[in-house]
Amino acid sequence: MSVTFCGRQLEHRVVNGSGTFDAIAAERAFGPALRAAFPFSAYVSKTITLRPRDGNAPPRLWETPAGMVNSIGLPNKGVAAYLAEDLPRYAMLPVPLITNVMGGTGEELAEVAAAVGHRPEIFALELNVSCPNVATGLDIGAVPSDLEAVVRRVRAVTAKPLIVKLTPNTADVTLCAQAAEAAGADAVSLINTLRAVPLHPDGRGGRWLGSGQGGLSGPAIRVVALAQVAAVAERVALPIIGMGGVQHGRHAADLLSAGATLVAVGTESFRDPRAAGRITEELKALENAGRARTPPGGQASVCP
Amino acid sequence: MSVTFCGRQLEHRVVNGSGTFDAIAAERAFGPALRAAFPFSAYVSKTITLRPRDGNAPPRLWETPAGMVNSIGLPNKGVAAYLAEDLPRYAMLPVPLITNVMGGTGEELAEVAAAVGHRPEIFALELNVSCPNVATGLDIGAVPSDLEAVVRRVRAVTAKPLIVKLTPNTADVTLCAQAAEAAGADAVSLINTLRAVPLHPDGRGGRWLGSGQGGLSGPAIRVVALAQVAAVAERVALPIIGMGGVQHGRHAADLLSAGATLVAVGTESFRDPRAAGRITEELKALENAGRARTPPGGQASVCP
Amino acid sequence: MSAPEVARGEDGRVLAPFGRRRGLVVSTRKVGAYVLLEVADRDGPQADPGQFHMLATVHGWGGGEDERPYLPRAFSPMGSSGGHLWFLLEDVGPGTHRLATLKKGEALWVTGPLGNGFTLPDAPSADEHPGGGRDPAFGGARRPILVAGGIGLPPVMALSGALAHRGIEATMLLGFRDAAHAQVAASFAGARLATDDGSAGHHGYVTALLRAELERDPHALVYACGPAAMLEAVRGLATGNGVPAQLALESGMACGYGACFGCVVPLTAGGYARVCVDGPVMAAGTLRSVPAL
Amino acid sequence: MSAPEVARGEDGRVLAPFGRRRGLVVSTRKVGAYVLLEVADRDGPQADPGQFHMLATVHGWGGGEDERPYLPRAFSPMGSSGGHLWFLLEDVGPGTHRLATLKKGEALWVTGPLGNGFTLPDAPSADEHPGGGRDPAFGGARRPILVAGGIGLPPVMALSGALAHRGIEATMLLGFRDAAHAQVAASFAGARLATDDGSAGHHGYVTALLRAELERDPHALVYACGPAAMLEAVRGLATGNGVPAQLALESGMACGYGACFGCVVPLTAGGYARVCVDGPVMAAGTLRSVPAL
Ligand SMILES: Cc1cc2nc3c(=O)[nH]c(=O)nc-3n(C[C@H](O)[C@H](O)[C@H](O)COP(=O)(O)OP(=O)(O)OC[C@H]3O[C@@H](n4cnc5c(N)ncnc54)[C@H](O)[C@@H]3O)c2cc1C
Ligand SMILES: Cc1cc2nc3c(=O)[nH]c(=O)nc-3n(C[C@H](O)[C@H](O)[C@H](O)COP(=O)(O)OP(=O)(O)OC[C@H]3O[C@@H](n4cnc5c(N)ncnc54)[C@H](O)[C@@H]3O)c2cc1C
Ligand SMILES: Cc1cc2nc3c(=O)[nH]c(=O)nc-3n(C[C@H](O)[C@H](O)[C@H](O)COP(=O)(O)O)c2cc1C
Ligand SMILES: Cc1cc2nc3c(=O)[nH]c(=O)nc-3n(C[C@H](O)[C@H](O)[C@H](O)COP(=O)(O)O)c2cc1C
Ligand code: FES
Ligand code: FES
Repeated sequence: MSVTFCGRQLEHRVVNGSGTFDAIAAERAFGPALRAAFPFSAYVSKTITLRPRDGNAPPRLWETPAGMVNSIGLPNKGVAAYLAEDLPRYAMLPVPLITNVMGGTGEELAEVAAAVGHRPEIFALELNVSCPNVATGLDIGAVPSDLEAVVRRVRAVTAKPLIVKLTPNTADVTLCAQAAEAAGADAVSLINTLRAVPLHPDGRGGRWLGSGQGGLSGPAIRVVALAQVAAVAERVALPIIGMGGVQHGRHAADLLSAGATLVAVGTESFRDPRAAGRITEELKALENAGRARTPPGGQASVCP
Repeated sequence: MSVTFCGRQLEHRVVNGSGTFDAIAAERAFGPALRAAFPFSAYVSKTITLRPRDGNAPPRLWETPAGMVNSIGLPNKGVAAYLAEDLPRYAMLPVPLITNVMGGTGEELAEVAAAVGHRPEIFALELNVSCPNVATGLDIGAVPSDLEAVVRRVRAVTAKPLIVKLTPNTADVTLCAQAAEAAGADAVSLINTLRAVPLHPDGRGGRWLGSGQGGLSGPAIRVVALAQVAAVAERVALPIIGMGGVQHGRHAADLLSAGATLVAVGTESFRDPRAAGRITEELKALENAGRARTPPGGQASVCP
Repeated sequence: MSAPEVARGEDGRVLAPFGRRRGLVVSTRKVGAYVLLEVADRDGPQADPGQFHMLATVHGWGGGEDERPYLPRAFSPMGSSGGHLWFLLEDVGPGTHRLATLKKGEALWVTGPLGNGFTLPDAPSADEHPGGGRDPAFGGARRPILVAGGIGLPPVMALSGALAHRGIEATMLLGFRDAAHAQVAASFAGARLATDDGSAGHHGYVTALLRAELERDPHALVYACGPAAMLEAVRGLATGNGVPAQLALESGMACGYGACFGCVVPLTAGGYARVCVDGPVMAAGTLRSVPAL
Repeated sequence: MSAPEVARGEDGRVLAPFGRRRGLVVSTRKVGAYVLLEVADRDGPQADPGQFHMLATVHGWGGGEDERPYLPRAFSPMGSSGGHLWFLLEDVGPGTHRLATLKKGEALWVTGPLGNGFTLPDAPSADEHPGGGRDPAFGGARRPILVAGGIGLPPVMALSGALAHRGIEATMLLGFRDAAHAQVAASFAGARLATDDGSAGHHGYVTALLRAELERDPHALVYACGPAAMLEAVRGLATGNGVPAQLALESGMACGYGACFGCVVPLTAGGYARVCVDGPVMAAGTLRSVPAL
């Protein structure tokens, strides 16, 4: 059941969505059991930026029918502290590390990418150009030409596999995927959260989230994820990390059928920290029973 | 609780979403009780086109967590039969009629609009430029300049209030709303369904819907609707018909707080044909209890 | 059979109250492979055989690991009297499962009766019904053959009661997967049985019984409900033999009253009809085919 | 008080098994305005006082008219022994309502124990805990004052048990809305009671009792759990009097184990801490304020 992704052999097809699993915090809660049963075949760390960020004012969470809205706002310690403090710990995880980075400008992004881009502990970079919580992240990713320019800048500073995490909040995601491909990306990942605004339950019309707006994730967006993954798979040859509302092996199998090479589990991990482990087992059972059409591993990979 | 919308006094703020309530069929099922307790303050008829359409091949429905995906494909008898057969019946409804029209090209759309645009039985036109089931509908609505051109053409052929139903499948819905405003629209309505692709439950990777893809509606998209309605309300002065996942008076009140003048009920009517009546009662109760911040009726109206 | 005070629409169908209403579970019982659900529905009118109701539980509809069901589900009562409805359920997915595990006293949402039912052979208004699917051939002295396959039984059961009530003799042909599913047919003394596995009655499909019947009596008329493949075979037999047939169709539905245009079947004349308002009972001749669900 | 074989992390907290596990409802009982839920959790380690579990029912979590709850909910056990956990619940929304109406034998998902609990006054490792919120001042011979407001009682109850077990005398101050809510405090013989409406004990807030206690004995230390406004008052009193205080916070949570960054509170030092991993017990001094939920 192993798979080749961007030149690297991974044990199975299930990774985590960036920002939905903090392996360091999880180790504080679960101890060595976490590493012993690490549920992801590669670990994607939470988005880091050039300078530290506190993140958004609370409340940051809203529960919605079959999903949730978050407005976390990319809190992180900045790239320097990431390299000094977190990287050594992530390097001890039993799986390859994918570092997710973002910047308010192409320049900033290239700077972050350059700083992490030569570290041997890191397998690949994922560019977050689609976070709906930060105005800059949103805008870059939604306009194909802007996206292409940004990806070119990052491509120039690192030889590592480059995954572009596309924004779902766009008219035609395939144009963005093509822009990423044209600029030299090695893979794309999607979908990020859908722009969403919950109001305060007190009925006075105010917004619930501290930052005003957030992003919708979870089962509610599963069919939207399938639509976008399928559309991108039809238009670009790059391998795809598909995500959005995956709760069961069946959902992972569907994303793979739609053209993904890997699947990421996000929100479901909040309901069960070991969810991705269960999903991987369910997916293997479906594959063994011939009830999953998984694409041949790595075939679509055009990585270095 | 009455409200002025585009110059017309409506009894309350709740209408139906186009294509989610067939008043003629409902009368076959429920008889005179339907008109006696007609739950909408204006009736929006299903999208009609110049020529008759059969609609998409079945299956046309998919149930998803807290929502549904439809791929109906705008079946309709064409504008001529609409005028001859349906209009007389709609004219007997106890509320004003809004006729929803669409066309594959601006020319076609203008032709349909011209054909219905002088009929006294019709209060207003709604332009569907956002239906994800028909390639043409999608494309026009997602590109502000295309949208503006189309709205201008329709504006030229009718003096009736013109409501533009925006597509949610776009990077920045406010640009589309502004385009509609610039072209002379009198109101906008949103959101239409989100592009979605369910796969067949047999696990062989095929698509479930006859047409391959459809649109997601229901509670799952409620916070997305709120985000888009709030964003549009901040940028354009036009009155807004807000919709997406409304199930309770509280949800209607939220859309009104976010800036809508009217609220439309769609999918919830499938679960209960009289849902909109209940929602209207709940909304009134909230207003009476001071637990709903409804905008002053018609204030934002710039209609003829 | 219908109480006289039932309101009917222009096309003759029993009208539904506008809006869903609360029903209460009076009893549930396993009958072989099926579940028999009795619902108190005081305010509902009595349905014609072949009409259906949209059902959903008030609590626990949706949710859990998969968040389905969300939409109501269609069911044809197999009988009704004195404000009670009897449904026969086959547990095939989340909606039927939830309904099949209801407990006495639990509440459910009921909308209906909906759709047009079977046109009875002697119904004086048979020729007048414009409600798609009615067949003017249904007025003569033809002998009705009732064919049910599996969970297609309920409307056929309701029809057989209505025919008996009018003193019309009919032939009943019932097909099931196996004896466990056939158990529900025990109450039909005169019915002829077929099972796919031969564990009860004729070994084979019920359509084999129908073929033999039609050979014996080409001047029959057919009423049928069952899986799509069975109905398609019935349609073929009826069309081939020039015998009128009324088929009670199934279809995935969202609304049940013509609002969503989701439940369509292709017509011989081209285009589609909505199973919920133009059916679920449709004349075999109007259908291009009975599509698999 | 914790069984010796419990695994602890580097920062001293009791570790949770990785992944949610199934618990079974052993009993439920109304206690005044609250519900007492007993859960068999055979595989779970015993929690430290102040730690919490994420709970969700296996069936019927989500769904119905509003499709919530979807995420699990946080609860601090008020006691645990022999593989059983006792939770005290206040029905304030869809999640607590579902849990409060569980029946004996129903299954629920349990993840935990999570977070860091209270640092006991004599805990030898008190100074070593790097897990945010621990306060080195908690090592001396200060007299513990335990303050609970309403549903803040469970962790305080667990703490009082642990203190008694170690022979440490403590003052208990309990505040409730009214007598119906205070009923649960009947088992605390030595506790002093306040109710907002004066229907039992002191008429007023429990923080008035605390103010008086701190005036009598400035060399105390405070443990508190309760509504945000109460904790904010406790924080003010403790900071003002130079008395160390450990506050068990509430926060809206999605995951409970540091994954989502959703449960944050603002820190005096700037930035935010996650209540679920850096709390829920935090030193009053580290908090800029206790934010209303
Ligand atoms: C007029 C009429 C009368 C009926 N009378 C009866 C009756 O008396 N007794 C009875 O037991 N049944 C009856 N049925 C059938 C009954 O309505 C269905 O069995 C029921 O709707 C199934 O729902 P479910 O949730 O249990 O299963 P579902 O999971 O909804 O499965 C039903 C079928 O839907 C498809 N499906 C699977 N997943 C999805 C999805 N996410 N979205 C959409 N489709 C999906 C699959 O093909 C599956 O086989 C009747 C149907 C009609 C139309
Ligand atoms: C560490 C810890 C320990 C706890 N221990 C206990 C305990 O022992 N006993 C106990 O009874 N409780 C305890 N709680 C509180 C308990 O977790 C909450 O009462 C529970 O989560 C409420 O869930 P609900 O679904 O019942 O209510 P909700 O509806 O979730 O209401 C809770 C609050 O959330 C907000 N809210 C409303 N709608 C939404 C929405 N859609 N999305 C997000 N927020 C919304 C509102 O402000 C509301 O007041 C504890 C909490 C924590 C953090
Ligand atoms: C609480 C939360 C935080 C997230 N943080 C990030 C992030 O830091 N960077 C990023 O690229 N995506 C982030 N995401 C998006 C997820 O990685 C994922 O794309 C999305 O949640 C859809 O998957 P899901 O439905 O399985 O959660 C976050 C999502 C959630 C719910
Ligand atoms: C079955 C179905 C058919 C629809 N048909 C149309 C249509 O013909 N024209 C149109 O403008 N919108 C159509 N819509 C979109 C709805 O009017 C509405 O914008 C959308 O469903 C969101 O609202 P809801 O979540 O309350 O359903 C349709 C939606 C559904 C579910
Ligand atoms: S089920 Fe909605 S139109 Fe038939
Ligand atoms: S609840 Fe998720 S980080 Fe605390």
